[in-house]
Amino acid sequence: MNQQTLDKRLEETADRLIGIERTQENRVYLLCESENVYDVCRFLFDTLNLRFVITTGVDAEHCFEVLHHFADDECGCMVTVKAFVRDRENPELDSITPLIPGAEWIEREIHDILGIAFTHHPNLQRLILNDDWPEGVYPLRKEVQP
Amino acid sequence: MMEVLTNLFWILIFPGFVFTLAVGLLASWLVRKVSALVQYRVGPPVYQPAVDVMKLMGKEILIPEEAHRAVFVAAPLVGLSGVLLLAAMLWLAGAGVAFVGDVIVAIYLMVLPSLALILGSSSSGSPHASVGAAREMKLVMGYELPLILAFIVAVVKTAGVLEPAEQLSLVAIAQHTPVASISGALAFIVALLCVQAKLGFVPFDIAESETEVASGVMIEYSGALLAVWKLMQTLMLVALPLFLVVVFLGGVGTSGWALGGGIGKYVIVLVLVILIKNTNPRVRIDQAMRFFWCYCGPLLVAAVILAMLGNYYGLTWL
Amino acid sequence: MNWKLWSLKKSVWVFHVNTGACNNCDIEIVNLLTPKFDVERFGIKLVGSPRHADALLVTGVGTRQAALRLQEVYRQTSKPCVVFCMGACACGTGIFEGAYHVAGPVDKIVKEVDPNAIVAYVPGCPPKPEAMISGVVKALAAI
Amino acid sequence: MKETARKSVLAVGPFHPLQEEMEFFQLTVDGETVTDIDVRISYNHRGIEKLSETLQFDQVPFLVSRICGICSASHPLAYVQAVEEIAQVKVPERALYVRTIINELERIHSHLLWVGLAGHFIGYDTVFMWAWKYREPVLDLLEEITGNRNNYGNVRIGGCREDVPDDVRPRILAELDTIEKKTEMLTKAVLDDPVLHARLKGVGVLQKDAAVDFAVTGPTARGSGVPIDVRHDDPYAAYADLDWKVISQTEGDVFAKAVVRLLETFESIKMVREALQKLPSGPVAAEVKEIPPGEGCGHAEAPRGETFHYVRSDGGNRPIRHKVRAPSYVNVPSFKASCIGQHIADVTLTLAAVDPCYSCTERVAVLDSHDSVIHDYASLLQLSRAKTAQLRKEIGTPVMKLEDI
Repeated sequence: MNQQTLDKRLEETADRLIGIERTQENRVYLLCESENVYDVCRFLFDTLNLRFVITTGVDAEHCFEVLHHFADDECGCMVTVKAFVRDRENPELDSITPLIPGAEWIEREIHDILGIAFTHHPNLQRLILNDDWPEGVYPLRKEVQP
Repeated sequence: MMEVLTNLFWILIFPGFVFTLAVGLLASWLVRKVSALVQYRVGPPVYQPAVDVMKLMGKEILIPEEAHRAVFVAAPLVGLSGVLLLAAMLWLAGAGVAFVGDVIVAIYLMVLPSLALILGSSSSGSPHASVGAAREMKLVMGYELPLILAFIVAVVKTAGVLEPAEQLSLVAIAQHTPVASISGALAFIVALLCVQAKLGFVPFDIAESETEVASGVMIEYSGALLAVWKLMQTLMLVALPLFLVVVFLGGVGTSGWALGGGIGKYVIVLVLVILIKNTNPRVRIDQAMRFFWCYCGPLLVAAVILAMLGNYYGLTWL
Repeated sequence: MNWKLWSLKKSVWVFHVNTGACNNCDIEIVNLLTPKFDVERFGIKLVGSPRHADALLVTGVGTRQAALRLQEVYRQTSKPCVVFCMGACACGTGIFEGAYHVAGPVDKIVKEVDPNAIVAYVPGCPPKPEAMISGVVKALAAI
Repeated sequence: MKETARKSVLAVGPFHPLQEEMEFFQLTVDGETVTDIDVRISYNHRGIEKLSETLQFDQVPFLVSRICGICSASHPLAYVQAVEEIAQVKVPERALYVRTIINELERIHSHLLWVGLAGHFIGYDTVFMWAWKYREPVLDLLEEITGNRNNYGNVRIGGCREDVPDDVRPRILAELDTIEKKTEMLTKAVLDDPVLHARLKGVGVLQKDAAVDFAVTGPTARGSGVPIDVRHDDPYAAYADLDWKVISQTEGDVFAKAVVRLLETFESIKMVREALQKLPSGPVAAEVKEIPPGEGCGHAEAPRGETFHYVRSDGGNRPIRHKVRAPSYVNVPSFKASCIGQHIADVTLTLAAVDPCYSCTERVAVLDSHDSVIHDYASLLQLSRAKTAQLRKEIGTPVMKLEDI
């Protein structure tokens, strides 16, 4: 699937997105609300069968952003689904681990360091922080100094 | 009074503790050096085993709380005394001083170190040591039967030639070389493998505290107690091959040629042990058991029958 | 110099502890065993349990999770023993200075347990195998 | 921490003396087969992502090359490519070639390290000693080019710090020939040794769809019939104009992964030779004034798989977010698919097949159903080696004579 067909297929998800950005010929960003992240990811993973790379959690002062990165290995294009989690008090997002087992660890890590709760995640225990790390302190949030 | 002094001297200094220890340290250095050379490495200097033991003497002894103190401390000493007695007896046998039935005593003394190892590690309370102790027990059960069978073959072989009174004395057996017959040779090979297991060398070092892996029987020992264990192992490195030499290869004389021949035989047995150590990967515990019971057992029973037939018909080569 | 020290210098039994390293130093330590650098000729041997060890080769920055285990291992080694901080991370948290999950350099962690522990430092990221050997030799000479 | 053998067995004992890193695998077993695997990491968590927010853009490559000791060339390269994407920097030709040479040399010594390690796990200690012996010249070469055996710190935004000096070139070519000869012998020994075939074939199989589900990359994926390779799919540095091919197998067992790694080493040697010949002249770095606000993803093919870096900048001189993903982060969880149902004697080998930064496979404890330790790392290692010994007896040993390796 070369770049053009990929772009055409990505247009199909336009109705569930806020917008599509493109910083470079083979770097596409799909911006969407946190409700329909799961459907967009399922479309990318199951129908277009892109490879799941990783998820990045970002604390962008006014809201949290969760970026699911996918890669299309035929044309070397990186497609990132950028979800905005507006609610800062108890941020929530549906987990994609039931869809992609590989995402289990990274979602647990983001829960540890950013405090974003992933709903229907198989086992959302602590992964990366040590056993006696105080509950409720999320090191990657802006207000926490290193 | 002089009698007591000379005996003390015999046991503690000349052929006894100090001399055997020196030979043992030299032998263990040889083992380490050859293994290193096989891997293109330079290997330790000559005095290395001696310095290891000296250093351990100077170290602090840590005894875990859950360990039973008395047993924990006593076990290595028991093991050491066992091997010490065995070594002394063998040298004396070489020098003609012996008592009837000392082969049986020797076999008992040989089991003492392994029992001490099991006792010590299971009393130390660490889950790893108890896993190691369990494996050592299985190993002991594995090689005891073939070892005793091998000695029965030797005794039977020499019985034909000796009067009943002397049949079980080491000195008498030392005069003859049972290995010169088929059954004797078979018994010797199996006894050699049992000694390999008793010394805790690869391929049977399953329970031994490997330098490279964490669990092992001696995991909880430190300082002087660990030094005693190491002493025991170096002494065993002398006593066991010497035992094989005395029983199978016609013993060590005290003068001129006989002494030279005896030392030569000891070195040959040592080289055999090193060779086996360096050419085989480690064997699993149940495989070792199967090897000892299913292969060595019947083989030796056949050897015993052969030896008896040989005596009955007077064919010494059988 | 009594015989105890002399023998300690001639036969150093080493136990390796990794408290959160990028395992560059760990691989350099393993390189010491390979034919090119072979430390067995100095009597240095790798042993399987802290009980048998005279020296602790500590690599890594001492993350909070690993710090407790390091203290436990130090308590279990039979004294007298030397703690070798291998690599910049162990000497002073190296490039990971100020990270939230780091419990401080190795010598601070060990000194909490035993203030007068003997600590030797081998800087370098990763320290060359030759540097490690000369570090061990110098430390032993200084005891 | 003398927790007895109840739930989590963390007796201080299994600090494996040779090596250990801070991943603790807890396998529950019934009888001889593994039923479940649980991993406890975080011993090695050093908070790199938070730290890199406190460093300036061109300080981060030094931090990032200390993530994993043996792939310390691909992390900085992936990061630098992400930032160059934001700043739209045109990297000079020669710098691309120098980056390729260093990355491929690192792949050679990392794969040799793995071959030695795999030999160690199944009891071929001589292979372990020799593989690591023939790895030393590659480290010396890298030391000559970049000044350090690993952690090269040679990559910076816009190009490279040091150039490959011309007088080193002939030595590199000569050294490559000896390495190629020795690797050929190692490959011959590994590929046509019947005991190794029996020992590695059909062990720790990772099916193709499991490989896709767990999003594994690198030789772990290529060994399971998923021919993905960042150098070929999204060519960076000078990989586009070097001719080489992606090696992949379909069986997905440990043997396939060993074959992929060994043949890849030859491809890397070929690439370094070609890159040295085609090395264009010219500057090695381009000047970069400042980084505009924006975000960029950079990825590179490390010896173990794809390293991925995401950088976001707000125009200042520090990244406001820097996400790092090492290949083992996705390769290690795939044990759930490849380890369960395996015989415990093959566990250490299956863990090693993913080649997680060398030492993660050391921290293993096997619990039986009521959680008492029946095997720790030591006995697992023995089980694995004993199985080789047993196979060796059955098939007879093709004695690897000293001189032919």
